Amino acid sequence: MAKMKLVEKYGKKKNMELLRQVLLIRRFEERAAQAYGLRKIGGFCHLYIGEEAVAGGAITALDMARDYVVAAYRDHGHALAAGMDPNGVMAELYGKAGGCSKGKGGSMHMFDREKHMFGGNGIVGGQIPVATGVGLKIKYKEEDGVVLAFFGDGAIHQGSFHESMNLAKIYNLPVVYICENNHYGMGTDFRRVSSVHDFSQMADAYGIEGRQINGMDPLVVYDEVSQVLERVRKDSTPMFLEMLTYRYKGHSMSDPAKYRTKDELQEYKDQDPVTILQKQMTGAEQLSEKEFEKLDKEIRDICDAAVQFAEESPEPELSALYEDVLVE
Amino acid sequence: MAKMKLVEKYGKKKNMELLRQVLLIRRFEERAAQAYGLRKIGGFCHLYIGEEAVAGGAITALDMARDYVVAAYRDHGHALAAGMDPNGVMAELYGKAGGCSKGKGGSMHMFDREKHMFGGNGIVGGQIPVATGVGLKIKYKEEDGVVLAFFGDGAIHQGSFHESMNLAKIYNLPVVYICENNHYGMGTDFRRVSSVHDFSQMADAYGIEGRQINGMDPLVVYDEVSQVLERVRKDSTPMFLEMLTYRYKGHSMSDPAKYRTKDELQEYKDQDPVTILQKQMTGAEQLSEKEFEKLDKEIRDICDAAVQFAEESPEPELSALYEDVLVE
Amino acid sequence: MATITMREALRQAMEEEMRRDEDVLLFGEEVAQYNGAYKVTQGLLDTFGEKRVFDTPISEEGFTGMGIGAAMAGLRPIVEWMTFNFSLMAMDQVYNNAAKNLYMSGGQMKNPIVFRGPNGPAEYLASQHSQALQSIFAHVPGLKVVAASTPYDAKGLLKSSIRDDNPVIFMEAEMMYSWKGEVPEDEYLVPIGKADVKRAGSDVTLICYSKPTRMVLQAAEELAKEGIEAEVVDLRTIRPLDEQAIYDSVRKTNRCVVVDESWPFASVGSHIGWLVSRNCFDYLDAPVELVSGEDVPMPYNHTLELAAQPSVDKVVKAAKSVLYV
Amino acid sequence: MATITMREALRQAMEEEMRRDEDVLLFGEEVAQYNGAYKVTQGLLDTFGEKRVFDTPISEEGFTGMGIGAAMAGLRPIVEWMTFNFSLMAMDQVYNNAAKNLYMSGGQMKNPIVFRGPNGPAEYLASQHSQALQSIFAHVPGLKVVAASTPYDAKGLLKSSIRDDNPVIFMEAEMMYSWKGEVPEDEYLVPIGKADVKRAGSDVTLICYSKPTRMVLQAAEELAKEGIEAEVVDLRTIRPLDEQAIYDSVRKTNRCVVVDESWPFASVGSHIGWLVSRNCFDYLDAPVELVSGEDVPMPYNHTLELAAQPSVDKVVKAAKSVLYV
Ligand SMILES: Cc1ncc(C[n+]2csc(CCOP(=O)(O)OP(=O)(O)O)c2C)c(N)n1
Ligand SMILES: Cc1ncc(C[n+]2csc(CCOP(=O)(O)OP(=O)(O)O)c2C)c(N)n1
Ligand SMILES: [Mg+2]
Ligand SMILES: [Mg+2]
Repeated sequence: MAKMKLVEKYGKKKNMELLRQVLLIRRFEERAAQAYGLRKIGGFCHLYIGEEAVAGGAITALDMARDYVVAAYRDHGHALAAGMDPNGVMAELYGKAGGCSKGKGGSMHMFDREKHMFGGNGIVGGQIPVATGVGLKIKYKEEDGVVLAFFGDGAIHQGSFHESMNLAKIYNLPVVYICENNHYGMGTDFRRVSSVHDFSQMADAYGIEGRQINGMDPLVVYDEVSQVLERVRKDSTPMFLEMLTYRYKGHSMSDPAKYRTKDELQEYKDQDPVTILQKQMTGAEQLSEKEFEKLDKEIRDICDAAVQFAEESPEPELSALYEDVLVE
Repeated sequence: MAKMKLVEKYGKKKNMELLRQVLLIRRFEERAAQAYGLRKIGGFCHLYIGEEAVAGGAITALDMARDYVVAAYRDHGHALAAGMDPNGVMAELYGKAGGCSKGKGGSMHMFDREKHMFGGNGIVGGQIPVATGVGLKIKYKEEDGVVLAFFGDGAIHQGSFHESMNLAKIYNLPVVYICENNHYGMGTDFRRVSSVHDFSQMADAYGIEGRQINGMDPLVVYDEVSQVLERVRKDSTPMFLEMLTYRYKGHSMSDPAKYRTKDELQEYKDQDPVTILQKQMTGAEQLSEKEFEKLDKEIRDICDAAVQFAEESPEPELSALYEDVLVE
Repeated sequence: MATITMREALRQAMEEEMRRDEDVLLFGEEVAQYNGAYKVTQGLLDTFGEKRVFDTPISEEGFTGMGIGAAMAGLRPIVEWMTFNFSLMAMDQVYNNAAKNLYMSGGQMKNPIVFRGPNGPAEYLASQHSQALQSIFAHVPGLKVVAASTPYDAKGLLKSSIRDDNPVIFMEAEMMYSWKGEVPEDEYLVPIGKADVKRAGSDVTLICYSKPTRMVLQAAEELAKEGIEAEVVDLRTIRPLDEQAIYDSVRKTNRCVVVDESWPFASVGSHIGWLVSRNCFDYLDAPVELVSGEDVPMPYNHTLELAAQPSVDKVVKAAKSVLYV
Repeated sequence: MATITMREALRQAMEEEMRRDEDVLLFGEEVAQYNGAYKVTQGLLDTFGEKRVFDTPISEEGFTGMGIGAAMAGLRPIVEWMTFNFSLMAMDQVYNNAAKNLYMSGGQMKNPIVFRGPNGPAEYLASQHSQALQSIFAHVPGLKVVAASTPYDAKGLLKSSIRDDNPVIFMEAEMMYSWKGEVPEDEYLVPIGKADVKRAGSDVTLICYSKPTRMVLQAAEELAKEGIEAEVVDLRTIRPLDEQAIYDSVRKTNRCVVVDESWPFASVGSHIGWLVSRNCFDYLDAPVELVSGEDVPMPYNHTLELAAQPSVDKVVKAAKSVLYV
């Protein structure tokens, strides 16, 4: 029996939701890049453009009332997909008092306790044990939530990955470890520093099921993660997913990305997550040109509003420097 | 064609050499235990009794002129097998000036730069990257040596193992990673904290060949390691060996080892490395009762001499406290 | 008042807090089935079961971070490091997550977690197993660092630490576990951040904390025999530091010796030496002396090992030197 | 004399030493094909090939230990930590192996290795990426810790560090890489362990090292405008510390301010504050002041970020306070 097309399987409503997610991330990051160019944002700013299908697809499959997201420093997309207010995220990039972390965290440290977005971590691999601990809390409290732990291809060679995978397996923690393999850790092609090139097989070393997934297609990611979530909720067992994806921009705003070819970049732009989903939906007559324009307009307005909010948000008081060091 | 018995394959001379190794470790450790009982030795003293086949068999396969040994803190056996002077090892246990580390290292830190014994490390997993670096030196200098990196079943869940295996593979370093699986990390049965129970499969995660070996039989260990060494010298590639073995005594002198059954202990004593080899050789008419007695006597004398040397060796000068902090 | 060991006092603190709050859990290497490498967690597995008391693999970075994540999500973990020497494996998690989560999140992400275990030299353990690492933890804003010297203080402070919403580094010492002291039957707390004058005196102030305190009190008795009345200030908490208690004493005695097991350079001890020198400048009749561990890795040989540590003799000598006698 | 950047000075030092001794090799994240995250290793791959200059995975603990093992076995690795913030991942290897191998082996196992990279705050990098970690390295016996402030010193000291048979922690700073200074064409070395008086003065001693030195010199100019002549002592090496140079200056000026980017508690700065207080007790006309980083994690917001760091203003204020003006 022929496998039903995913675009039909999930229908217009869900697909629109997905499209909104990936498009919001895309437009938001474009605005962040502009603001960075205007020196409104400083320091490291790691854009997620090209990788939207991963956070967009995976997090859309979550129920953020009971599930959790833990990400690395390339976290704007995860923050938005988790439902964080774009105003707070943009204001955080601006370092303003209205930022989700009061302007004290910046690009790499998006947090929203209420929304279950647990960072945003600037240390490669540092968030993996933390995510494992969030899974421990779920298990301990006998809840049925799941944690998505995102990290890059560069992070997989950190000891924290190895230790966390073993811990999650022996304690049966509901954590899905998602390696966002965008093929580069900064300027390093993962094939140069990885002893195996199919990361999903690394999960075997922990008796954990691993899958390699096309991380450019929002529907594929959404579908795979949805299935995995069911499994994890039922058996409370960790899982490992390698998402094959690509970042269009440099590692951070300051990286000219000379280490890769135009052709390689083009190869992925040809599978652009936004365009793919748009095409799939149009093909299934779920999306007209006008509807897309309307959605895009809506999202651009949201991003404009976010920028305006960030612009207008005040600088933190000097006293904020000494606050939040300890809980009183 | 029937596989030739190992005892015949290697012949009397080599077998005697092996027997001498495992018996020396056995007797030496027995004397160390006595001295500890008499409070001549203090602190942690991790005996190797029961595991002699691993260091004895593996290191006998090395050519210590070009090869290297790096061990954990249960290192007396490795030190002796590497050819270190029993006098210096015993004096080190006594903390005397005549010790291999001038009495400053003690049981966990046996070093002999000349003999290529590079410790002796008290931090679980801490020696694995160090051993990898010794392999880097060999590769860099275009030598044909090999490093044997020994660590316990408890160490395999340290990030240092994961990081080192990947490094050794991507740089093709001549390092044989040997997990001495004696089934317990202190009081913890490895099955309680390990997500997989056949560690050799963990090597796949790094594209490294892994083998599980009977670590109770000196000839099996010697034979397997000899083959692996050829391979590593030829291809300069890392390998991984899990040696199934057992420690008869507690983790350290202070551990009553209540966490295991008498039967389990007996099961391994029935495959005692010294007895096995002795029986194999007697069976092959390579060893008479008298020859064994003679060898044993010789070794007991060596151990007595080591104890006497340690007893007579002076305490370090107080000035030694401030020496060896930095190279002048 | 019952007389119990430090080991038992710590165990009681954990048991009481685990009864009081079911979000408190305990994990680490050998803490459950083996009842702790140093038997501090004796019986807790039997009492609370393996859900709340469990063993970890030897993965310090992993289970330290796991504790932090669990704390961020609402639990109150007690994480035992078998010894602080091994915490070096987990330093990134402590520095970059535990200490900074609250700040980086603009106050959203508290992590109520206690990291405890023995710190400092014991006997015959050589360089890697004899480190007094308080200085590198006390250096970091976002942490609290506690180091008690008696069963009474240890129990009361560990209970306060478990209830604290901040990450607390709770430093014990192998040699102290069998020390005995009086502890009330009724529940009590000892506040974090308050020093305690363990001996009153007017001639010289001896500042210490954790294991050396007992030895410092012995030194004070030695000095008393020579008519020198030393005031012994036990800090109990290193961060936040009870500066007032220190200054009150020094402004009275005008002389100060700091005793600290750790290496001298950039240490808790030398920091206090500077604080006192600066803030009691007009009161000091002599420079502040520091009796620290020697500036060397710890040797295995016992004679050298003892020579590397603060001693009654060294403290007496230092006290006399600031008294110019 | 050519005027070159600190970045180029460091690169020259490595290139010259790699030419001089073929046992010197360089590895770390992005040091080879990318020419360094901060371009300090620019061109070294092309010059020496991938055998001697190569990239590592993001495995700080692993490649740090790999460097130590290689050094024990006879090589002289230069290991770049992309920033010192990430050295926390490798702290066990540094503390327990690099610093202790020689001692634990009774003098057999030297490890000639240099760990280098940028340390301390840059701009807009927030808490995890802005740490000045010198204090936790300087705390440990068995290490040398070097932190230069000019291209001249940086080149001469890095060359000495590479030739040193001990593990050397060589701390740079992202903000300094583009600073320019004069460097002789001919080869030269700057000895480890010798401070340098960067400005002579008789009224007050300002002690500093690494990046803050330039700012301290600016502060000295400000003070000069008010007729206050400050002597600026640039330590250049933190461990071993050139105590004599410090005391010589303070015994002349009788007043001292220490400037240190790191957190104040148990820091290099407060340690020097104690040393000076103790060893210049009879010479000091005022308490030793410390201008340190604020005792908080680094915030992202730039205004707060600047407020968290030592500044010309803060140094001037501190200098005046010890001069009671
Ligand atoms: C422990 C640590 N080492 C090094 C760095 C510097 N660094 C920041 S991002 C990065 C590359 C990470 O690549 P990857 O994990 O693939 O994530 P990506 O940027 O591709 O999303 C490196 C080396 C860091 N932040 N933390
Ligand atoms: C990093 C670290 N954590 C914990 C310890 C304490 N410890 C010493 S030995 C040991 C068990 C190690 O077991 P295994 O690796 O199997 O070696 P074995 O003793 O069985 O030879 C532990 C937990 C240590 N020395 N280092
Ligand atoms: Mg990547
Ligand atoms: Mg074991």
